[in-house]
Amino acid sequence: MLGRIWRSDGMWLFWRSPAAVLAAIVAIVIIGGALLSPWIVATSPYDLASFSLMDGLLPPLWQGGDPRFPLGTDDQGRDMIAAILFGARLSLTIGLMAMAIASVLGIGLGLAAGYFGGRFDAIVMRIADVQLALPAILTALLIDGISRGLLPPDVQQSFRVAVLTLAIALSLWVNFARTARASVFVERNKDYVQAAIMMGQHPLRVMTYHILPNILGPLLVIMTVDLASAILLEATLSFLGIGLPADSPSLGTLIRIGMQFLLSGEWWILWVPTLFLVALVVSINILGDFLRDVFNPKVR
Amino acid sequence: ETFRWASTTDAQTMDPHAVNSTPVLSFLNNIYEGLVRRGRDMTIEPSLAVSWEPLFGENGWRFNLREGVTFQDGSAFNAQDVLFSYQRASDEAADTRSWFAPVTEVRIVDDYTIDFITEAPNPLFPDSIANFMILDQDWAESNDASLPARDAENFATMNANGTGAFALASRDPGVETRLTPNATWWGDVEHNVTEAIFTPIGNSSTGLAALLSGEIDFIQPIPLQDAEQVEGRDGFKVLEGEETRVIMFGFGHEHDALLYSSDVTDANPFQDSKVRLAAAHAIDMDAIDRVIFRGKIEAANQLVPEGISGYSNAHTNRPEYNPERAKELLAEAGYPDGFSFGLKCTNDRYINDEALCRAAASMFAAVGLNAELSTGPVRDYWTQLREDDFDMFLLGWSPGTFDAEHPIRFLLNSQDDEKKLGSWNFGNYSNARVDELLPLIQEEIDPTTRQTMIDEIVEITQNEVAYIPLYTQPLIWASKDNIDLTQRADNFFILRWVTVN
Amino acid sequence: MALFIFKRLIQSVFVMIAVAFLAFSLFRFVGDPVSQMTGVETSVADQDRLREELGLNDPIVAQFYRFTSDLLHGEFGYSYRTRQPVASMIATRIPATLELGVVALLISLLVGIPAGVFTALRPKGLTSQTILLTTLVGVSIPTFVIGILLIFLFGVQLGWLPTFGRGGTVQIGGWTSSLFTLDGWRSLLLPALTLGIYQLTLTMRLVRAEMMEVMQSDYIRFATARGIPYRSLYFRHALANTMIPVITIIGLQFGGVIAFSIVTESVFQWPGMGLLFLESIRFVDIPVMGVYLVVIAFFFVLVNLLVDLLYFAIDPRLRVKEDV
Amino acid sequence: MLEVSGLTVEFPGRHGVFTAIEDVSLTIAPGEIHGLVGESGAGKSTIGAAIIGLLQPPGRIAAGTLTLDQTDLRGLSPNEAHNVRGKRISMIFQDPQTSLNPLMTIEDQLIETILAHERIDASEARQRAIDLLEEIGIENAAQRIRAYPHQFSGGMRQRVVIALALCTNPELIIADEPTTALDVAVQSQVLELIRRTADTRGIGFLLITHDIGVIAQITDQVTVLRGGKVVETGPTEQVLGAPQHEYTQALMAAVPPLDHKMQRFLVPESTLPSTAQASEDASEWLRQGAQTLGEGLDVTDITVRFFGTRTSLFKKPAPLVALDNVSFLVKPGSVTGLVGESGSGKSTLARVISGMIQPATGHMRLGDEALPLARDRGRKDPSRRLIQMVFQDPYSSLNGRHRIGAILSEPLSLYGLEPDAQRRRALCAAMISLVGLPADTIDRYPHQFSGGQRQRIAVARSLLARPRVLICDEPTSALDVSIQAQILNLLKDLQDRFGLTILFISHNLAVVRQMADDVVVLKGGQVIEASPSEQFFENPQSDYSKSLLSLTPSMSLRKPSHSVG
Ligand SMILES: Nc1ncnc2c1ncn2[C@@H]1O[C@H](COP(=O)(O)OP(=O)(O)OP(=O)(O)O)[C@@H](O)[C@H]1O
Ligand SMILES: Nc1ncnc2c1ncn2[C@@H]1O[C@H](COP(=O)(O)OP(=O)(O)OP(=O)(O)O)[C@@H](O)[C@H]1O
Ligand SMILES: [Mg+2]
Ligand SMILES: [Mg+2]
Repeated sequence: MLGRIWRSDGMWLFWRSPAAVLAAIVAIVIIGGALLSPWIVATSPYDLASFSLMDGLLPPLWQGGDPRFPLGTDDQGRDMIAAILFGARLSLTIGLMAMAIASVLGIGLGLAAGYFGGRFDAIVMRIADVQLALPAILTALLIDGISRGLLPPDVQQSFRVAVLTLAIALSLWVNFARTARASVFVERNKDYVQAAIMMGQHPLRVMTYHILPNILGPLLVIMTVDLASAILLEATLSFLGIGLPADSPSLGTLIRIGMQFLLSGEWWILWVPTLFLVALVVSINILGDFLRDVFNPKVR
Repeated sequence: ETFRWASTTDAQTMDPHAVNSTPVLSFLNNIYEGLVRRGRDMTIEPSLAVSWEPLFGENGWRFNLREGVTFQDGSAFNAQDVLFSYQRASDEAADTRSWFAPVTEVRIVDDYTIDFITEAPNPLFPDSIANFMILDQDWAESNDASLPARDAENFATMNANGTGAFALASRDPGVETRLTPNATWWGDVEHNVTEAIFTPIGNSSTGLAALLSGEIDFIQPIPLQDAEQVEGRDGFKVLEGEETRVIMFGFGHEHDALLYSSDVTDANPFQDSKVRLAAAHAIDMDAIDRVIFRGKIEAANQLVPEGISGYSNAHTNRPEYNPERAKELLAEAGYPDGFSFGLKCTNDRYINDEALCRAAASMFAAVGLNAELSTGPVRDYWTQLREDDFDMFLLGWSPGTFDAEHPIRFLLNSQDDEKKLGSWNFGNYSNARVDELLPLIQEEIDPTTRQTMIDEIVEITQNEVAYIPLYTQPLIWASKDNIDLTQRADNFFILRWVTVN
Repeated sequence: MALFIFKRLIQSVFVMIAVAFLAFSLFRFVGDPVSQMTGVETSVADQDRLREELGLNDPIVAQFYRFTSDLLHGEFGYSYRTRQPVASMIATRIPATLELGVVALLISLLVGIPAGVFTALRPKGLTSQTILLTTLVGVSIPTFVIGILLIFLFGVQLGWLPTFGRGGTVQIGGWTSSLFTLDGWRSLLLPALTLGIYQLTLTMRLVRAEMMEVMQSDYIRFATARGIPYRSLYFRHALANTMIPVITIIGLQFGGVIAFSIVTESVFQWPGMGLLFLESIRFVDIPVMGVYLVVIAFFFVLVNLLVDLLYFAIDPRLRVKEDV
Repeated sequence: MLEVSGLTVEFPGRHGVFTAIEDVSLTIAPGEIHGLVGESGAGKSTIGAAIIGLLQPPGRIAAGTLTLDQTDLRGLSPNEAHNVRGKRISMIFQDPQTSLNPLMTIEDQLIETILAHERIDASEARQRAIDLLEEIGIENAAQRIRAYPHQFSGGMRQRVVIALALCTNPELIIADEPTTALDVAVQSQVLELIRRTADTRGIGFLLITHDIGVIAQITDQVTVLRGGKVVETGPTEQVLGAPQHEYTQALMAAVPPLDHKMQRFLVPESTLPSTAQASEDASEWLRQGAQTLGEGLDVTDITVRFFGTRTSLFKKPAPLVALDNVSFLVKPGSVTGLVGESGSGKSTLARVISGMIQPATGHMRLGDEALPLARDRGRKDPSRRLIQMVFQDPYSSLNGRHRIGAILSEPLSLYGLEPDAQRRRALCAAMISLVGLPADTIDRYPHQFSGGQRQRIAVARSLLARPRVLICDEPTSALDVSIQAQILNLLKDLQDRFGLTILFISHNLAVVRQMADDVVVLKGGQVIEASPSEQFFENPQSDYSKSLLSLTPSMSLRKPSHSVG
């Protein structure tokens, strides 16, 4: 399988597209750094005892900072590098999980809606309308509230990430559902699907084994784009105060906190995570564009 | 001169009795007046009452009213308006009702004399009604606004008719409110404002930008970390002061077990005063001051700041930063390795509240107190605290009466719903001696005796570490250079003290 | 056609009721309105009484029933926070949000579509790559950061544009508009740009992708083979055929515009519905939040309907068959 | 007029440079129709695209000259080249469905094209457009010109496309398979139109097709292309009448004749080397499943109605009767041909039998058992296995994401025919060799095969279900003659050896003649005629059958009616 991918046209095109290669390198560095952050950085921003307020607000090295903190520290004395790496880890976790939930939910519903059509389709699409009419921030509030109502207090804090993830996922699934549904409408009438149905295969198998792999192309593209959106959405929700608590340093939270220092001279607290986020989002988007071109040989 | 200013929130209503909150009272102080008012230094001075004295032979106070005062619509002011306003402000529908809890009766003596009868001797009563604003009875009644609006609108929510130095010219809630000077005001005009325009700007960076671009003349407050920037710019200045609000940590004294602990689930270590003291010793106020508050705060040692009446000059020590001592105390209390617990904080209520709690959590962690920090907006914070959903919590308290009795009544007395005591004592700190002293303090006329009793309470609560007082919250306002104004410690902005040069 | 519209309207009522219900179940979790309505000194007993008066102790279903039946009777209730009638509060804020949203959308279309066409026709050109990358960076920075940056750049540093609010407005009937004064436009520019950049990027990339695909289609090849002038080829033949998906997405993104207008309005202190909503959340102003959501759902349904009608206008294949 | 010499076209790609066209030369005189034949992928379309300058990227002309009268087409700047397009050279693309801009009326497209090349006013252009439409046989053109493309039928659209190519009075028109998508009646009209315009207007045509019948019918000159190289070229009667090159000869042999039934086709390459042991295993396995002849199929009174989209609030849309009381009988172990023009209901009938469409009335029998209608046919109904179908389009009937092995073993596991995975694989391999494909096929993916190969895989898949009835819905219409011949041979062999019952659907009467024992003719959803094959072709009963037979292009060469000048 891997070998097939490696030898595929996509790979060949990839090496011929400098933008895609560059974006992939950036993405891999960021994602790798984020995944390995616990092993890369000495002090975890989660370990409250490991940093000291006395180190707070140190500028980056080239502005005369402390060699222990090459990119400076924030207002709590946390190393910015540690903060952004762990932040990216959290952001990516939320983004990936949200995207995974959204895609499973959305593709599932979209597949079924497109496959069965009729009333089921109408119901799913009206639910999608309701979802679209509720801005993400409201969905976030809703889920947040419900979880607070249902969960015992001592686990709530640890569920904040899950709650946020779910909220973001819920505001993203419609994209998947609509795209999947539209693709299924096209695919359903193709002969290979007809053949499978005619043979008496189970609808579930027809949907997942036969149709799904064939409509994955556009969905993959949405996935990359939505991964970026999810990360940004998390930042925005944090800004509006429905996101993560300040001691869970997602990139969004870091930027939100950094905003307080926009003018006060400690520019790095805002700009380090912001530029990091920009690099991540841009590279994911470029890869998404590239994927779209691969999956759509017509526009190559 | 036209004067434009901004603050983070709009006054919710123009009805002076509907909501007892700083934004409303501060704003309406420019339009309405009370019997007494506070001067620049917070002292009580005559306003619509020229003088007042305790009643003889009866518990209560007599107010001698100012003659010749007219409301902004031209009708005359007299004792009838005061009685009416009292009835309105103490109605069930009014949020200012608590001010009048001790009052049993109000009697008009003549057109310009009125008596407030209280249950017991009440030396602080005039202080406690500095924000009790007087409406015109005819105006209110003829506009169907005899009672404050509760769940619906009435005429007084959007319109105002006071005796104050400024009159309401136009109002677009949440967007813009304009005031013009009251030409018939009785007092000496110190300001030179011809029109004042107020805009709420919720986002502090936007507000700062508005000031720096010259679109507004004054903003209250600005983020503390930006003060230096503003000061450094030509043409702008920063006003810094101390608010009367003390920020503190509170404990769940009453809880039998920790709610948020991963290791100690069958007991509440905070019931041991040694543990509470350990927590106090773990806090490095200097570092917090330097990094988070940029040197703009004063450490606090009691629940009221210095300068407030009743402040105990005899007990000004606070537990010093001493992590070693903290660890020892924890070991003595039986927790040599510390324990984990839940710390609840707001993130939009006090200045840098979230940063403070994060720093505190990190300091606690350094001695083994592993705080599980949870921060959230204030909109459901009080509900959580009321439901005892905390192990330790952050609280800021500003004494509404500017007297030490206020926090004792609300924060230190045992919870007692009937007598309406201890209503913000979420952890239900309880000490029989404190409960016993409070009524005595409330009734004591002689200042020295009273101070002795307050000193005793301060001593008890310091020894028992009922709360960990942290610091007095700073007030940071900013304006253009050419504006002269007065920053009052209750964070009220009084327009009649503004001059535009 | 009439049937279609009728059907959609019926469905939209259900959408709105569902939104109302969701919204409603949400309110009980947002916080306690009473503790936001009263001062510190208000006694617990007084708070409880107020809660009872507001009907907050009733079962959620009863509250929802009251809310919807009031709505259906045209009663929108009173704000807990300001005690004003919600209907008029929202009504006075609608123009600001709509003007902001529409101008943002217009910017995104007027810039996004030509840019999309351009980048599709010269996919490898330096200018195209620059445009693509810049807008991508533009959308990767969170809206609230962009907003503040623009304010400081144009408002404070350069002093060209106002930093907050709507500036000079003109009252036309019940509609307060900032579209008729220079000052109003100056105030509108930055927020509209902030709100529009995301839409712009989206529109541009979508037009680009669709354009590249349509340019490969048989009818474009055939038109090329007939020697149709390039301008007509690109704009008349190709662009028109990209419009169906573009309009679909723009319609869908209306929800996005509204959601992000919450952030934009708060950054620019733009007195629209979003700002009102944000304040309402802060003060747990349930009636305002409820009506806001229903109004938004209504707009959303309306826009969706318009989009579907636009389909008919653009694509003759969807029109009712008529004999020619 | 047009002179192409030494044309070489290359597509640089991942695996180096692919030479699609190598050293091709041809000339076209005014009024001449030059046919270009060759199997799929031979490079026919590429030549057309190269002439008009619209090679798909990354294609490029590597060598050769292209001159139109005095103009060197290769030397033109992009803008000059664009000016030549339409004005002097027009091109007709293969598919009329997609060649017209769906959002513009026929009128707009015609007028725009005319105005792009001539300085006349709009009303004049409009008149020209209407005249042109009348000329190519669209009645009531003044009114119908306001229609959108989707409001026209396929044949009408193809005529509009031709009108668009003609409206600027070009010197040369390149027509890329202009009739492939049309049924015989429309096809003959279009061909006639092309011949007429060539004769009356003196326009030169390059007619690309893979239908030898079409070539025979109207071209003056013909060039046979194979693998990008010219195999043979010359006057039509010479090349087709006395083919010199063996490929041309093979091509001619593969054309199914209408006038007699052949035992087997002579195919250009020997394709059925299935003498191996493997294919014997497969045959053996199939024989185990089929002790008897295939089952007969009895279709009675089938009616199918489709409801169109509702257009009015008050009126129910009129139903479209796709099948109207259709009854016929397929004898066990025989081949029944189902013919009829496009839209006559052939595929609908196939789908009714295979249980995909619920008919409004009627019932069916399979052998001795009742065959449940779609809604009543359970997923586990035995007929699901017994009836198998081979689809028209070999490109979409195989799931592109699965390996051939997985595709083939699906029926085996689904119907529980072979529980052991190892044996399943072996069986698939055996079947692959039975249909004449190399052994490594089962580990590859569908896209790695040609249309003909894919169709073989599709046949193999249906055989693996051990069916008794095979429905073939136009199994060769997407394939060129030589590959068609291979598939037809394969089906004949299988039918002979395993006694399958086959329902063979096609609109190509010549093909049906080669395959069928009986013929059923459908028109507008009704059975017009049902008779034994020989009787049908020798002595058709209905007028409709007669006209169908007469319109089918045959190999009879047209008489050169004009002198080449
Ligand atoms: N854009 C392209 N990129 C790479 N190769 C191409 C491209 N277009 C065509 N080819 C190759 O050029 C060869 C000739 O293709 P062409 O379309 O001219 O064949 P054709 O004779 O028209 O076939 P058909 O009868 O199927 O239309 C084929 O092998 C094809 O794979
Ligand atoms: N799902 C459907 N809904 C509505 N009409 C349909 C549907 N399927 C087929 N039809 C109509 O039924 C008629 C018969 O169609 P069918 O596909 O059976 O024709 P056919 O003989 O197979 O034609 P062709 O040779 O073009 O494949 C046509 O008019 C077609 O438009
Ligand atoms: Mg071709
Ligand atoms: Mg068919």
